[in-house]
Amino acid sequence: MKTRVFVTLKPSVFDPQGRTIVQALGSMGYAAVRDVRQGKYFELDVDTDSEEAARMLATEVADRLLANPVIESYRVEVEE
Amino acid sequence: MKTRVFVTLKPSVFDPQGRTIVQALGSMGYAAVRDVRQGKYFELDVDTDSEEAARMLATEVADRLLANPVIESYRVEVEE
Amino acid sequence: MATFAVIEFPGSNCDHDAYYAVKHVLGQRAEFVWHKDTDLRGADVVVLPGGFSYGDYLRTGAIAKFSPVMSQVRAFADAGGPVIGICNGFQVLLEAGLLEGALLRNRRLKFLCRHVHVRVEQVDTPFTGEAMGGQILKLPIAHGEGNYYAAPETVSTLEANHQVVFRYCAAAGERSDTANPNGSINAIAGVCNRRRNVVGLMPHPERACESALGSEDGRVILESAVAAVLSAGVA
Amino acid sequence: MDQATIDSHGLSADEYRRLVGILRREPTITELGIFSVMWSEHCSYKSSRLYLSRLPTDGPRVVQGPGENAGAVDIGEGLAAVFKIESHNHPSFIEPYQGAATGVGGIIRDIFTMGARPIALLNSLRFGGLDDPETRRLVDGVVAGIAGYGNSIGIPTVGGEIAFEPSYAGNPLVNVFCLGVAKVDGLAKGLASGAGNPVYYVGAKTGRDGIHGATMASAEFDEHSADNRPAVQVGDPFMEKLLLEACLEVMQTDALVGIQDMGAAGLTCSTCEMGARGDAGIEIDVSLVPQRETGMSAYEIMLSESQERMLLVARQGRESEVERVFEKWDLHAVRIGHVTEDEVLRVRNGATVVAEIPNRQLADEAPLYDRPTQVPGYLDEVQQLALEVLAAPGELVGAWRQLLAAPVIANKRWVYRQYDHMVRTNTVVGPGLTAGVVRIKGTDRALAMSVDGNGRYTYLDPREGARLAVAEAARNVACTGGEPIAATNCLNFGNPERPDIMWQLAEAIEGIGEACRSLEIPITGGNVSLYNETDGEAIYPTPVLGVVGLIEDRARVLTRVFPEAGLDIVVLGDPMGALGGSEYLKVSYELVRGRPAPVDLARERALQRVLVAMARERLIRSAHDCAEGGFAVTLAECCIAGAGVGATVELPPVDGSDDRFGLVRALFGEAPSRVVVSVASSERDRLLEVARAASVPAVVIGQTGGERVVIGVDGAEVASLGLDEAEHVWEHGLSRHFESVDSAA
Ligand SMILES: Nc1ncnc2c1ncn2[C@@H]1O[C@H](COP(=O)(O)OP(=O)(O)O)[C@@H](O)[C@H]1O
Ligand SMILES: [Mg+2]
Repeated sequence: MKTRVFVTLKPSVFDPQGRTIVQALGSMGYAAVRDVRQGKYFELDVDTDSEEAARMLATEVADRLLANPVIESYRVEVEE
Repeated sequence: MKTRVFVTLKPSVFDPQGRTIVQALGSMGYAAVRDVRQGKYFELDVDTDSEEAARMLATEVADRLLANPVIESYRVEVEE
Repeated sequence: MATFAVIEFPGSNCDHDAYYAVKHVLGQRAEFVWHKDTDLRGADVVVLPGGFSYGDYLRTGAIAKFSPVMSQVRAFADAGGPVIGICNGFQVLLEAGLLEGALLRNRRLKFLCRHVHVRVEQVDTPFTGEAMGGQILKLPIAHGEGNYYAAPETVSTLEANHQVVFRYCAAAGERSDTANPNGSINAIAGVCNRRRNVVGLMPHPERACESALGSEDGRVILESAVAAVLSAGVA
Repeated sequence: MDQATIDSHGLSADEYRRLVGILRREPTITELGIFSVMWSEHCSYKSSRLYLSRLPTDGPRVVQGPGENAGAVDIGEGLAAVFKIESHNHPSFIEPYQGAATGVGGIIRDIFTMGARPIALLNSLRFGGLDDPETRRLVDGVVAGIAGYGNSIGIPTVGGEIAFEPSYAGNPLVNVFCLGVAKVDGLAKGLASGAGNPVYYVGAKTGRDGIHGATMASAEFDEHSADNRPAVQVGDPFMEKLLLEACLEVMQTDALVGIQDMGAAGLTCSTCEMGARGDAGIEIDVSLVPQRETGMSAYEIMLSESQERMLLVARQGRESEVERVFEKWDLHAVRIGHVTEDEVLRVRNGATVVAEIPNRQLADEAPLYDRPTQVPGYLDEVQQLALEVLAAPGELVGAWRQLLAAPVIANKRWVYRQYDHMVRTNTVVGPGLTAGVVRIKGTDRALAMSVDGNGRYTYLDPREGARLAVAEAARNVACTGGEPIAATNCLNFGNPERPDIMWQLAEAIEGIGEACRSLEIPITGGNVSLYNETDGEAIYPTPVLGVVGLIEDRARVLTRVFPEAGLDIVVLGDPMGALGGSEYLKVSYELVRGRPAPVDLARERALQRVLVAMARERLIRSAHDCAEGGFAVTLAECCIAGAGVGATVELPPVDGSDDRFGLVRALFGEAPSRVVVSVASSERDRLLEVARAASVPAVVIGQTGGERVVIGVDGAEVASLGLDEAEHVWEHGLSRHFESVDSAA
């Protein structure tokens, strides 16, 4: 089952990559982009047919490995 | 308006990070995770009220800056 | 003589440098410990060296923290043994929760290799005991993710408890934005735990142990550990 | 086999006939693919072999000349330096980060395949003008890619060069050099022998990436290449680090017969070359090859250029030893075949034989072309330099400043601070100070290394430009006190099927040969990159020379920096420069014209020997070669690169003082065989004596000290720059084009 995990920096944490992108966009003429935050995105292929099981496993994996709780938060989605 | 851009390596492109994560998960006992692909995730705050305009802008920005078309593809979502 | 265990993770690449500095420059005993080992070989001091453990894939230090040897390192630290994490080793200690905080991408997003100056802020750790308070050290850095971050409350606590051990500074010791190479909060280059026996820092003392390489200022960090071990042995 | 299929494999009618002659039948599609990559320009050197065979490759120190994965020379104490240079030009244009990264990965594999521990990297880069944002994007990506791979694997980048000329805009050059150290009697070989011995595959899985990469590197770009983007190979430095450590560990056992990396032409090249070198055959079953994608055909598996893969032949009965080492590093060595007696490369896919090729013919009987040559039409015109038609030269100080700020001369810190240049704790002289120097732990020795090549000179005079490149690389090494002992080269040229390009190539190789013979520096390997053109416009012909020098006592290493005030400054060699092809003409008049000042190889040799001798005897305190920008730039560089010690010098009277360009020539003219050294006053007379004995001209021109760089000619001050100002313009000339890497100075 395909599962997706989004990892983003917590709002309080400064995101140097996002800032650099906003600056670059500004100089390219995209001033309408007020803010950018960069995160990570994972597609997991989980060996199960149960949506519930896939979600639980992905959540555990995100919690233990994919995200660092000091700076990041995460969200899990299971593909229907 | 909040817009999200997902950038992933094209399926044919090798993802060493994903491979290393799968191996690490395997040795942590998560053998049920058969495959992982790592991508990038961007949250854009676009100065417009029109969903259509936000999508167009984000798509342009993804195309020109956020994704490397040689090896990556992208997808845009606008938050309802 | 003190015995240093140098932990080798897959992708460590300063393991031999640490080993060489300990054994051939300081004349102490050095032992490599493979990350799958569960025995620290009688170590008095544990070194987590620099490099790119697991390629630094996912996040620096994120995968290495699950290595079997880390439970030994944790037990060693819990028993009060001196542990130092250098660069990637610092990142591993943070990921493993042995130290507080995290390391973000450098402010300018680029890898940066150069000499910097740091001020020794605390001399009551096993790695700074032989230094003078406020001493300025010229040490190399070589990292892409050395931008130290912790939540504001954590930073306040670290400062209040005198857990900031090294801070980036200009050659004469003053703090300034331009002397902070990577954007670290409060110009923090290295911290210790509450108990003060676990120290992590981004600069590479093992690369600064011989004048032929441009600086000998890193020796005091390793020599402090030797002195700490010897005096503990005598006590 | 239908014509369209044959054409799509880039084989000419003659080549196809030759192939059928070897097989004595029509090829299978897999065989056609195998021949096409093995006979591509990249793998077979079919256009250049004839000329390359004339290069000097012998010398008392040569342990391994061209032919193996890298050359090797004896550096004493039972050790050998193993080194080579490689290009990754086309892939870096398509995807700068990954192209450059995988270039680094490839050359590192060539070195550890030889059983050597890689200890240093250099790179030589060429791009279009920095005003173009596209160029900046390429530079940014290439530098980050080199850094990303080299830093991760933990091999320091200790030097290199970078230059910008419009001719490289659509075809940048990325040449990477790697050097390793091995025991002379522990060198590994890329051969298969002993029928029945198992053949192992280890490393990354095989994907469809890079299929036809080898043929891509041999076909010029056109406007369509941007669209039909070939698959890009992604580098995995972590995998390579594991392979490096595991392979070096396996080589400690004697369970290994031979080993070779899978570079260009992947499994095809490694199986056939190992068999051919060992007078044996190899039989493999592609269905056993670890695959990253499903449904791969034998053709795809044989031609894939997936990175970070090695092929090994082990001794029968010792399999478990080999397998155990790889397991330790979380790698799985997979047995995919065995060595045979019959000198045939036999490829099976399960039970079906899909290719059966006599491997000696495949490897050694590749086509060889003596392509027609013709003097290029442009040459006569550009070699003319009529100074009298130029506007009068501007103020000297202004030109001096401009030159210090020219990207090719300016501080390269923006580049090299992105490279870990200190890891392994051997770097005695890092980037920024002419040649890089690394010590050899466990000995007093050190190795100096430099890569050099001036495309402008070679464009204006291919043979002379190549001679100058050899001389400069060797001189840079000699300036550290290193005795030049061997060289490698990377030949970056356009389409050899064009007679004018072929002439450039032939001339350049002759020039390299002349210089190496005369300087007694053998060539132990190299790489040829042809078809460097965009829309029919070729790059400047660009031979890049990598020279390695031996320093017996590393405590005697020199840099270019004036270490203190009160030293005498001496010019060794011929004091006058020339303006042909100079940076001055480019910067002040936007002209690329004239002929570069030729090198007198006998004088050059004497100069280099005397430098090495003076360093050994601790006669001199610093040494710096006069390169781009001439004497004035060199002098300023000696002052500003270090702690900041000024200098006041006075040059002898200029010939033809009525000539409007006389002073310009004295200050900014370029010429080989010229080195600025500093010496303690107490040693000055001895230095002059040593120089005289060696018949090397030596002129005392002034003293170090003060806060300015002051140049006088014949009793009158002609130009003077404050150290701060000189440093400032030099500092920002390159970095101002980029986001700063670093806030601190
Ligand atoms: N691409 C590069 N990578 C690493 N170091 C570089 C690079 N380009 C230039 N450098 C370093 O900058 C210094 C100056 O280069 P250059 O001006 O070409 O010197 P020189 O004229 O002495 O050959 C050298 O020490 C060189 O090693
Ligand atoms: Mg140069």
